[in-house]
Amino acid sequence: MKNEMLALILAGGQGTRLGKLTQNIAKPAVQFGGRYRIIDFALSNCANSGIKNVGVITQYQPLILNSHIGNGSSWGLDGIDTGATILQPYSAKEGNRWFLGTSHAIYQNMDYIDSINPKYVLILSGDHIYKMDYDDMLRQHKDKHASLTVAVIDVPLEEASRFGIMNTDANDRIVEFEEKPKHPKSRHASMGIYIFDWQKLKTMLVNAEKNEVDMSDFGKNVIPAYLEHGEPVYTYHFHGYWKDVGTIESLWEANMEYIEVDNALNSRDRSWKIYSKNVIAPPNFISDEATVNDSLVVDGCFVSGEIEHSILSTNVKVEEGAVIKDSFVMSGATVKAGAHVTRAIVGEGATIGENVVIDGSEEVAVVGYNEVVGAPDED
Amino acid sequence: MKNEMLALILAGGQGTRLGKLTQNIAKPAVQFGGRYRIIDFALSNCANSGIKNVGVITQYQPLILNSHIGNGSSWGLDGIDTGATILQPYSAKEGNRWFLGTSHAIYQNMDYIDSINPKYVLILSGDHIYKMDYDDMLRQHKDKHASLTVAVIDVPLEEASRFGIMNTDANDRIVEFEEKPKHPKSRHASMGIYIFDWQKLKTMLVNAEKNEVDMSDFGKNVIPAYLEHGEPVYTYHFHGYWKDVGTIESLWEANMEYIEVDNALNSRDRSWKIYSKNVIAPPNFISDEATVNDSLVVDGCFVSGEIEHSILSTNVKVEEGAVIKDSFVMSGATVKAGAHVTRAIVGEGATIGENVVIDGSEEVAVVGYNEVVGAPDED
Amino acid sequence: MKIDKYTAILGNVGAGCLDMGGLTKERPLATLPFDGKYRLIDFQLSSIANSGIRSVYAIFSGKNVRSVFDHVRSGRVWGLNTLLSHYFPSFLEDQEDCRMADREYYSQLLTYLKTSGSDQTIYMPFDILCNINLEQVIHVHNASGGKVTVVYKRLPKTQISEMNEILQIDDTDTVAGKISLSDAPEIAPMNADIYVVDTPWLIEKLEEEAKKEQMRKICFVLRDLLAEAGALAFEHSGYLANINSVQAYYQANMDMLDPQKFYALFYGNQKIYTKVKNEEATYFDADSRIKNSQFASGSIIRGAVEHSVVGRNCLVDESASVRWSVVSPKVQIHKMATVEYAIIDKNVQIPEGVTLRGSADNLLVIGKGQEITGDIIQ
Amino acid sequence: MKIDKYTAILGNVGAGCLDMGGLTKERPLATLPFDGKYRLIDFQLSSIANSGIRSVYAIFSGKNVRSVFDHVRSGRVWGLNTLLSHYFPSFLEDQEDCRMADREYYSQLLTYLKTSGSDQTIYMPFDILCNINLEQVIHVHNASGGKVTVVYKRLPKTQISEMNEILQIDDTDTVAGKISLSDAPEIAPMNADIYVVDTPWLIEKLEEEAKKEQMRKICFVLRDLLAEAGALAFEHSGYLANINSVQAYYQANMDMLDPQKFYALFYGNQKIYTKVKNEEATYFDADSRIKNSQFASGSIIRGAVEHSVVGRNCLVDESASVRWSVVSPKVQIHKMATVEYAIIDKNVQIPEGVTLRGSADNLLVIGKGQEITGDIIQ
Repeated sequence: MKNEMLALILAGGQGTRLGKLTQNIAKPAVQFGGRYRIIDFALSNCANSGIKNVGVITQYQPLILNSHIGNGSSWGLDGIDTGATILQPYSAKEGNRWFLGTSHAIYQNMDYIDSINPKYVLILSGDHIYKMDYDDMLRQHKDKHASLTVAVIDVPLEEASRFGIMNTDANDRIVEFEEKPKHPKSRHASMGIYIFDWQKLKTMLVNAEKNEVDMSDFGKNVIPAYLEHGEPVYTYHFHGYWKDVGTIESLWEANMEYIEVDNALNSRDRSWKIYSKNVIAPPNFISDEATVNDSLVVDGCFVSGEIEHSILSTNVKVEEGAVIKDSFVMSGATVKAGAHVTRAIVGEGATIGENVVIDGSEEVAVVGYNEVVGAPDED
Repeated sequence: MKNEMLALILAGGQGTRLGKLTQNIAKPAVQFGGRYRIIDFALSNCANSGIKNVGVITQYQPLILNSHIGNGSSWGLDGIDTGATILQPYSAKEGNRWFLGTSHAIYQNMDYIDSINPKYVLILSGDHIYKMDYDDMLRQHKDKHASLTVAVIDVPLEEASRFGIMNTDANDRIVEFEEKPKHPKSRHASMGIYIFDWQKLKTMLVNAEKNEVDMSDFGKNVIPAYLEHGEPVYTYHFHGYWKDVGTIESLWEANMEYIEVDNALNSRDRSWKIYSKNVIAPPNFISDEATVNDSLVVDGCFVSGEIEHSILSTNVKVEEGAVIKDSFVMSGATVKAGAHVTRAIVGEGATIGENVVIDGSEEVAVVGYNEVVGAPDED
Repeated sequence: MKIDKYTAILGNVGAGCLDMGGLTKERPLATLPFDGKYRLIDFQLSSIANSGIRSVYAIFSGKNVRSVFDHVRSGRVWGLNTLLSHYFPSFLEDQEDCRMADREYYSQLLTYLKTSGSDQTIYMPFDILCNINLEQVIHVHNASGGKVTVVYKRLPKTQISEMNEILQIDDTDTVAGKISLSDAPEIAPMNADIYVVDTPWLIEKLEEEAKKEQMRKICFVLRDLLAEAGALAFEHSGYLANINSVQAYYQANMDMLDPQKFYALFYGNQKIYTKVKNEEATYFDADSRIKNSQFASGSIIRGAVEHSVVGRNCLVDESASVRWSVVSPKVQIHKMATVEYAIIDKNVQIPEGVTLRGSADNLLVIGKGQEITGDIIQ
Repeated sequence: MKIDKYTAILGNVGAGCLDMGGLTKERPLATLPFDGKYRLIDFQLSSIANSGIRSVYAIFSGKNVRSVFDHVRSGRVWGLNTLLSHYFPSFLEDQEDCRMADREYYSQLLTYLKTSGSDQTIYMPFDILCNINLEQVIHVHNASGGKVTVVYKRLPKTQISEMNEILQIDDTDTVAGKISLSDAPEIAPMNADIYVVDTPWLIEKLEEEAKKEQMRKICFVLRDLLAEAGALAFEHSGYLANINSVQAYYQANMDMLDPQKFYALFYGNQKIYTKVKNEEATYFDADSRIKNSQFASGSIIRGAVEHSVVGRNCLVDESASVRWSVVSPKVQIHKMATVEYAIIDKNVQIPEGVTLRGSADNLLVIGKGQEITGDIIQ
């Protein structure tokens, strides 16, 4: 049972709905909560669930993601028979292996998966904020003798038509899957988290390729095919905080929800820590002139302004008289004297010039990475 | 001077001239000398030269290469501000970034290089067997105020027309470059090892891209352009063992030359060790029936046959009555009772059946990876 | 397997009480070289690593910091230095009586156990050489529902010393009591001093021991509890050697020249990890003559080697001969020298033409770095 | 920089001789917490790592194995556990006279230096807190052609103790001799006991010392050689604190609340590395009132904090107040408690409503894990 279950994180998405924030970096590498990048949640869940091998499948602007993940040591994934592996496109004898869909990405990386030789594969997406015990999901998968288990969370019925909805029998067996149904029959929304028996999935993908059947997407092709074949497919019910941060609005909202010590995610629970690549910085420095209230401040910050209900990530500088409210400021950003930032996401390394006003009252304002807003430094 | 010089190893080649040996793995990942893969020589030279960052550029079947290199810890490249990074194709906002030539591969990875921010880049190919101090080459590069230094080795004049030949003035400045000249004017053959000032190279590549000038290959485009522009381009003379192992014949030859304790490469010199990813195996076991002469045997081997002037890599099994002569046997191969192997390269995990004869007297014989030759096991 | 469920404790049973002929003068038994490239502790740490246990507390004598640190360092080789693992070496003063412990011993041990938050504790001694699948023992232990499970091995009485104990095991694989060595059958079920214990119960028992005037080391406490607790007895069917004398140490090395025993120890489905060394392949010269021997990397063999284990980076020069011997790493045996029935510890230079000879019953032991100036025949 | 050219040695100068008010009771000076998330040794190890030195020999007292191992482990954080680096902690018996060494001290030290094969040796003491660019010192040393270079710092005499020495430096930046503390000017060039020495010469001098009946520790040997060897004196222009008393330790922490000194220590072009911890951001409650203070990660601040340094994972609960104090990691200050002019060591619980108060001249020191049951006003 060396590597009973291999986790595969689909981190390939360009995430166009995050606009400027994913122009040069992959969506799972976008910062969150002051100390994290979004993918840290999936990676930490894996580590805490006792998963020993994680493949991160990516093809869009992987530089930051690669240097963030490294060999996985930040998540304790550098032990023996253990590892985090970045899987990117490559060329093979029969041609180039680009990834054309979620399950196609798995197909293209079959050699890697077989080299780990797992009994089960856990499919995750790298862009959700949640804490989940995948080992518990595996236990249920085994108990039910399922060949596929789909994690679901109950959503309000009025929102259900935005999700893939799983209709189940009394025994949690999925009898029907409807993608974004107009008239949803249940509230069980797919979280895009799957446990497959690897040999069965592999056979299906290989046969589909051979017979030129489109099997490139889990939701569109693979799950319907499993149901059609009468495979034992079950839901696994997740109860807890879960947030898709695929839009500017939802990313901002999730950050704001994160500030409170007793947030719904239970972020300070030390028995299920979220790990990240350590950034070296001295303690944060709150100067004589500052006021900081209802806010999170990370190491390396130097704060002389007024901070209210905001997150300052590593190495943020806020000068005297600057006011930051209801905002998420990413690492290395500088907010100059007298600037006012409200309801905004400020990208890594951005500079908000003196007395500049960023007002996101209507719609969350976004300042891009390394963007300089307002008059250049007059020093 | 944290990262004065970044090394970039071009490990992308499919190496078609190695036939079966590169069918599923990249050429730099082919085994050598019992304990190594070819790329270990370039990586170890980097480590011994005090280079702290190495980018390995690859796009062909990278699975084994990736798991071999990992985070570079096998070469001590896992310290602070230090690292080995695998660079593979990816997609960006403006399209997919495939590598179309040696210098084009550098151009496509400009973001990575800039993130290290080196003053110099050292370009290496991953398929040569040699020991070289790149720090000494850098010292000369600086002393001569060169913008490009090309390492050369003197070859016999009659062989010079197989190489890129550098014609120099008395001061080692290159005045002319001829690719495979019919009538070579000098014996200075390029080893495909370059030191560039990064900013100058970057500017040239960016401008060429902008002006749609073909600048995709170092030998064909970049060096001629440097000479044309009157840039200070110098040779650096290397004296020592250097072998391109791009063909079956040369790979076999280099292995045979490696056996002797006092070989030309000076492989047992402890002040310039060649490092590799450690494979765990107990000591080799030479049984009562075996004779082993003039041969290298690596950990994990179990030998009951007759071995003469050969290399047995990790975990090779040779049964009673088998005879191996003038051959290079890669790791995990099994040679069954009574088999005769002469002048051959036996691929990883291959099985030579009982009493099978592999005779490479005419032309070096090759057994592919995991290939089973002869009757299947009768146990 | 989930994190933090298991903690392992490593320590000595016999070491310190036993005569190891100077082999443990400058190192603990734990770092004694074995089979040319290993140390004894590699086997315990590998068994632990292979079973996924990531919390290890190892007890050493206070004077052995250097040797232990050199070899184990942070435990990286065994995956013990990751963010989610804990490896803690405890260096404690030796007591006059090797079975006894002091207050500090219990204070540190109990602190570690309590903060580990583990459900089960695995104890392994350095004296016992084996490659055991601990997951299997833990599985059986959990199925039994008992407080403690002990591993035993049926061994010939000649391989058992007074420091060991023989178990009396009933039909239900339960420990019923002990038998004295003299009363034991020729092949006796020896307690291997490998235990799986429920941690809360263990803490309770250790706290009781810690209150006593005379405190014993943990393994002696566990031995006493076996019958009382109705411990489950688990038979180890694989290779196992009891390193309780120079002769036993030699024999264990010689055992490795028997392919069956060699494969049993090294080629279970569990790997044995050791400190990484980058050595060239062993070179066998055109004139070398080898019979039934083992060689670790880096060595150059020009002479004759028979029925011997030769460590990393050794030289056996032209016309030299090595027979029935255990040669540790970095030993140089120069031309025409002869070594027979000997254990040569690390870094020994054997000059040209010199003869070192023991006998099967009276092995010659040459200490680490010992200077050899002429023949030694004993 | 090529491999193996440099070796670093770390050790104490004053520690063991100085009164640190119980702060060094259970740990060496090297692992004393600083500025909320560091230990003193982080600064020496980081300076070494940043200059590319990959061979470190660190000398600790034999009773401090645990504290050192816990923090430094294999030196991974400082890049000292790679294949090409060497980190070796030496744990030695304390001598009665803290300046003296024993035979073991010299035997281990000389063995390390000789096998290092280094050209130059850098010595750094744990007592001196600074972030120094050693590459620059080495560069100047090499240019001078001398045998030894010493780093000094001009400090007010009040910050210099009897354990330190004042250098007499001539116009050519050469050490001409020493001045007694009483004769020294108000701002005196204090020997920082940071040395760059040619290794072969150092080995020679240490071998001479090792032959003496009464052997001194390496830094005292070096001090004596400075004038004789015509040592080059290198002035450190950055921040430097001399940790020779409780007051000095407190002051160094308070210095960090002066942005200029803070930036000088932490934001040179050299990073300070410390053991990795995964802590959440500091949370400042809606009612928190902060003035000129620093906070490490993981803390929750609901009360008032002024002119203080607060370590990792602390709690300052509602209506509690902390002023002019140094609070080490894992301290919990409960509701309405007051802390003033105090150094609170790790893991202290301060109950609701309790007042702990020292004064600027008479700081209150609460030891690691000390139980607080009521007000302490001194």
